[in-house]
Amino acid sequence: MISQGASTPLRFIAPDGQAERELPVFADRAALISFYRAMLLTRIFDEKAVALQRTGRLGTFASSLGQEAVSVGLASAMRKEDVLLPSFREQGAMLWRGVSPVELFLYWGGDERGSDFAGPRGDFPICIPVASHAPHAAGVALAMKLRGEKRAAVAVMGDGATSKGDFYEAINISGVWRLPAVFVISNNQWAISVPVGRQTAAATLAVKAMAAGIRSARVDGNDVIAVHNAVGEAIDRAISDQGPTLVECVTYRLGDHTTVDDSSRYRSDQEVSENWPSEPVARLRQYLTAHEGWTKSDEENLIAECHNLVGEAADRYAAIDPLEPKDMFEMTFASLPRDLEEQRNQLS
Amino acid sequence: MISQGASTPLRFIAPDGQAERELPVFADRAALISFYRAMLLTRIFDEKAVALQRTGRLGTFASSLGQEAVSVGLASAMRKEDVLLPSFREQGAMLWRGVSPVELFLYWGGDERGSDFAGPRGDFPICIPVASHAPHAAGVALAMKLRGEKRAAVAVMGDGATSKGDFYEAINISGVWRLPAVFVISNNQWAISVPVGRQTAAATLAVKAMAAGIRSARVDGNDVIAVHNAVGEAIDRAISDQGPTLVECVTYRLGDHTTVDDSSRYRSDQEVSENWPSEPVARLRQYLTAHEGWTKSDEENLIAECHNLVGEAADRYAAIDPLEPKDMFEMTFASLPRDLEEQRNQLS
Amino acid sequence: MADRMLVEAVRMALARVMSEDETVILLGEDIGRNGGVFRATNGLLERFGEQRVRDTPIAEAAIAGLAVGLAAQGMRPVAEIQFSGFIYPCIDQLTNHASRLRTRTRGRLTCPLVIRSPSGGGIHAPEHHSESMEALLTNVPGLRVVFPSSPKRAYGLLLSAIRGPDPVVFFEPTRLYRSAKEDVDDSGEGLPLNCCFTLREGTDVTLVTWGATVIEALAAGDHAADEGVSVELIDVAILKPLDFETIRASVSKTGRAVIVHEAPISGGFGAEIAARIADEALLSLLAPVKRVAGYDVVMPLPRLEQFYLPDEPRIMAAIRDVMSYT
Amino acid sequence: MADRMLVEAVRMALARVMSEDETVILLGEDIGRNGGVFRATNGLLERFGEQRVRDTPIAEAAIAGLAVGLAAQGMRPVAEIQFSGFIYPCIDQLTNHASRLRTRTRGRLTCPLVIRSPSGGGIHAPEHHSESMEALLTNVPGLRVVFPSSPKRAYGLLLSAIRGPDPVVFFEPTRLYRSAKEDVDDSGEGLPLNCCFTLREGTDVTLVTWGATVIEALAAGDHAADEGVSVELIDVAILKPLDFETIRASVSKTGRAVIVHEAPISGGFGAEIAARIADEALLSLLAPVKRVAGYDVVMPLPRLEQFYLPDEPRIMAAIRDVMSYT
Ligand SMILES: Cc1ncc(C[n+]2csc(CCOP(=O)(O)OP(=O)(O)O)c2C)c(N)n1
Ligand SMILES: Cc1ncc(C[n+]2csc(CCOP(=O)(O)OP(=O)(O)O)c2C)c(N)n1
Ligand SMILES: [Mg+2]
Ligand SMILES: [Mg+2]
Repeated sequence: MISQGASTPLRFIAPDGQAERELPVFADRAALISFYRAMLLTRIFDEKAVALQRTGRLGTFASSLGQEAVSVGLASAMRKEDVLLPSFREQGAMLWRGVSPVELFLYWGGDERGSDFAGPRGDFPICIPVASHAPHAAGVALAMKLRGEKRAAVAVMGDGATSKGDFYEAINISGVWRLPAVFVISNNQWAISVPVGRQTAAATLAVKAMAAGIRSARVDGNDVIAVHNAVGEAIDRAISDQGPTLVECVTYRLGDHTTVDDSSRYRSDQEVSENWPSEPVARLRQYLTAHEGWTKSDEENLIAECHNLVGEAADRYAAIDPLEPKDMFEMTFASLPRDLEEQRNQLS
Repeated sequence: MISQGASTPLRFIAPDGQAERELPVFADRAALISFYRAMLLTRIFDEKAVALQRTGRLGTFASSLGQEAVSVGLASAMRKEDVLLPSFREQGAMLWRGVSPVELFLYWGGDERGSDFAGPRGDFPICIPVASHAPHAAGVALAMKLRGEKRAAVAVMGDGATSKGDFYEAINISGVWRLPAVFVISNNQWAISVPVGRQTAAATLAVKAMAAGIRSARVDGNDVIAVHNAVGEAIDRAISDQGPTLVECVTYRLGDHTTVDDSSRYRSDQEVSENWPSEPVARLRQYLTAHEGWTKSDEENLIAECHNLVGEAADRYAAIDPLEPKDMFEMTFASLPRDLEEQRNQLS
Repeated sequence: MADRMLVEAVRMALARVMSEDETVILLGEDIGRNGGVFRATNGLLERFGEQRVRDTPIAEAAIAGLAVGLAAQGMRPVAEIQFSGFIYPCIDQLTNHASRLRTRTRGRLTCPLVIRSPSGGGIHAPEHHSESMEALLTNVPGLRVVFPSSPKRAYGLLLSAIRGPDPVVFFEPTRLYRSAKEDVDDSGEGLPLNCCFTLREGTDVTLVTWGATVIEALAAGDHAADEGVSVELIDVAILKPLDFETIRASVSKTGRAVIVHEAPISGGFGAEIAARIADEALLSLLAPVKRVAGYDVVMPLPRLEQFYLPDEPRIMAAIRDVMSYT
Repeated sequence: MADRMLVEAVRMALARVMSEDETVILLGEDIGRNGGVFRATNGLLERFGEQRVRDTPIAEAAIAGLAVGLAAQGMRPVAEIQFSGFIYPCIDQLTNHASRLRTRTRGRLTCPLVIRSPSGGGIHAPEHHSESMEALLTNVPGLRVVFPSSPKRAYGLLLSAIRGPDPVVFFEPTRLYRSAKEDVDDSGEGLPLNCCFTLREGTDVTLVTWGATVIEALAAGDHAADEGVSVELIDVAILKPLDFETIRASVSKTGRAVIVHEAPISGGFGAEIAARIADEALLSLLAPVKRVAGYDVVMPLPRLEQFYLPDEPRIMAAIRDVMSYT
């Protein structure tokens, strides 16, 4: 199923919800519903986060509207023991992995405890400096390989990240050392105001794998099944010592870059409207309705459940007091050097 | 003649000096003899520099033994108005461009005036930090393009340099901006002690161009005609707004990495011996002898001429006094800030 | 003339040099149609075209390297790094190339480039967007480091930085972009890159600072006056090369110095100023030299950043402290 | 026990921790078969295998980033950067990640990595191979910066750096690699990372330095003794976090301080020490605090480097200068 940098992204379900080819075996009713639930939860979480930001209760936030299938597809293909290295738009993947919405709110609300999630303790925190986590993934994968573990590191980043030296150094090293790493590109067509066609002249982002001599796949990133499938195969290869894979997921950022961005400055409403019909949540809903007996009341129940879950999390988040100012000193080193102790005492 | 990342390097003259295909039109007798002279001069310069280092009259030096065809091939394909951005092993190219052997000795002898060459005033000085000049080439090329000039920037670097983010960022930007830049890789198979197969899993270095969506060529770097031809075509494309090219020249470093290196620590004598028969100088001599009436006395005269030239340069170099210590202050800024003036006065 | 925000003053200066000198080229992420994430380049694409206002791919090392190549070719590149937390990949190019191209070639090639970057906290930005890292550049010979704190100074210093012959790192205090306002006359006059600015004359304490903390220092100056303490306030503005003369003269007069900056205290640039005082003005000192700065901790996320940032009360405490020596 | 060169002491420490802790992994360019360009890792590939002694591609940013990933996974990576002039691409990873992984995750993930790099001039090396740039890292919270000056201290401090829980940048004075020799007992005992070393006790002047200039400072100490001046010599060795206590105590006793380092003076780490003295030991000072350091110029190529490097006569001049105050 992995096509070496092919230019037509592979997909199973078309934008209208019709299956275009036989679904992989993992895609049974339960799995698809769990994907659907996770995508919907992500969307509702994003809406809530944007609303909280608008009313001054959260900091700058990067919604993943339209990209939920990438996040959920890749996370659902991972095993517990794998390690996720997310960018700043992967709440869908983090929620799937067990990070709680409260923790995500804390992070975006400006509290370090948001990255001390109770969930996947070995996962990396959100990476803000673009592509700088790509070499971490190689390092994590190297640790796994050295210990002879059957685990993989999965890093996710945007199309813009593929212009950065870090991305390239990381895939190149991963290739030559055959590391169990998977590099997922969530190609949402834009890096803030710069369209992917102005990031690179490369035919696709998947072909960049050739520079590192590694395998690649290119999939429709709005088809959660295609994403899950490609990342799952990449992980299988990784853990059987067949080396790293670059997975390009072609999707579209339907919202602004973040809550401080105004995308109408640089792209037309028309372009955005044209991309709505391909969005991943409705696509899977249509499929479920047509083939898995998903009903209106199933839908309503799920929406209500997600709203409740997110709403409760927002309430719990609102009730959490900030850390004590003094806490900013505690974690600088494993133990507090004398100088810092003095500085901490000044703070009081 | 440019093959997109083909894996058999293109060549015109085989190691035994026989033409394998019709030579390009530029390869007339005069041109071939000028290439030959330049390669021989480079070799004799390198020998002298190593000898001076061994006797404490020069600092660490990087010989280009075996790689002369890359340097001479690329430089001879450039026009005066183009800009060369050399790595630390391109004395052959620099000499061709008009840098004097005295200036090269000064540089490697530890004197900044060696980079203030009278010759190609717009060329860059030698770049030591691997691949860090690749983005400079993009910048130079951008300046040319913005001014509407028909000029190209030609950067040369080693196989090891292709692992570095700078290399990749530079080719990617050059690609998307269609800059008149040529990136020449002198793939001498080794980066100090690391063979190219441990730098990357890429099939060739030329295929790395695909990551940037740019053209590439792969040539036998021990065939000066093939190098000249590929770089010449790349420059033609560059100046006719057809964008950048990556030219991989497959060669072999016959000597140590530098005068402080001992390559017997990491590679076998046998490997080196096996590569001697492909070396570029004898190859062209054999061709000239067989097809252009190159005689023993032509050869002897040329050797003597080169020895004289290099010997005289070494003498002139030896007679040059170091800069005054105070001169270290002069060029820090365009004019000396007060603080630095005070520091300069302390030095006396 | 209308009051201008600091970010507008930056834009005015950019527009000014671009219209007088065609070799000025802007590079950066989202500086084109988007006008920069802080709108410092707003409208410049429309005015000067996409050849001269260039959105780059996300590649900070290459942005700095492109600027070196352009500058060596006689252009005057002005690159924006979106936030100073992303400037680190430029350091290799700045130290190994930009700062020394002139020295290396004995003046054959020069490197008149400017890297602009917003710097500092206080705007509740996400992680990695609030750091102050000027001290990572002030030990690099051959670089100029400028850090204005008002619209007028930003305008005049940026003009000189771009027109000048040397590489300059130009930090802009993020939290003053919109809050600092001043009448700025678009006169095209640059301010010299070798003089500190004395914002307030006084006789008891010399208060030395730069960037956004100038605002807190001004407030402390007023507050101190209410307490009968006369503060002389110096906005260093040009950290490198440093005009220590102005500081020395002031400390010789006041006998007391308090240095304020937002970056972590240890190894911050305040140390350089204190060290110069301890050498060259020691004999006039009446009190220990105090630094009020960020703590030696990672810049906290927004919920705690206010406790990290040096504020007026901390500055006042230092002023009172040095005043307790007579 | 035989006399060991500093570079051998480094190797002994590496071999020691590698044999006691399998999670220790070496990364770097040419550290395998070639044993490192200075032979610091000579024989370690043969002894510990190529899984644990890994030649990397030429990619310094990724080397640092790999180390972060390894460390977060509980490994103990020790990376060699071939010369400190090539460490700049690591700064992004060091500042944005290594130094703050613990803070960012409130201790969930930690980053026990060591970046080793030879530093400084005096070996007539090519361009970009002789710089001293410790000050580019000493303002970064959460990093430890270590810079030993003798085989024993290199051995003991490197053991502690690798065994410790925090990220450490470990500079090795290039020109002492082979010239500094000492009996080093391979005892496996680390030296604490929170104490300066007092190499010579004295009463008149406190001489503070680190790295290769310790040698010149020792000579100056002897020379001064001949002139009847009693020097207390402190090898800082651990720049960050700084053990200022030892320096303060000494200056309180002597009343005079001379700080020596090889990096350019402005914004160098010597400024931090002078600043601390000017704050916390001012009242005991009898003389201005002097710094003897590199000039604020690009490190010259070998023909002039000797004139750049702080030498014993320059240190003596500063000692005589501070002794002229009584
Ligand atoms: C190194 C670096 N440079 C700049 C930024 C500012 N910035 C944040 S997101 C972004 C665009 C990223 O685009 P892409 O990689 O496509 O991810 P997307 O935002 O589309 O998910 C930029 C430039 C950053 N975070 N890191
Ligand atoms: C950024 C950087 N890292 C390390 C070095 C040290 N170094 C000098 S040459 C070299 C190997 C370069 O290999 P390659 O690019 O193949 O060029 P070659 O020496 O074979 O011509 C290394 C690692 C350097 N100069 N720059
Ligand atoms: Mg994107
Ligand atoms: Mg090579």
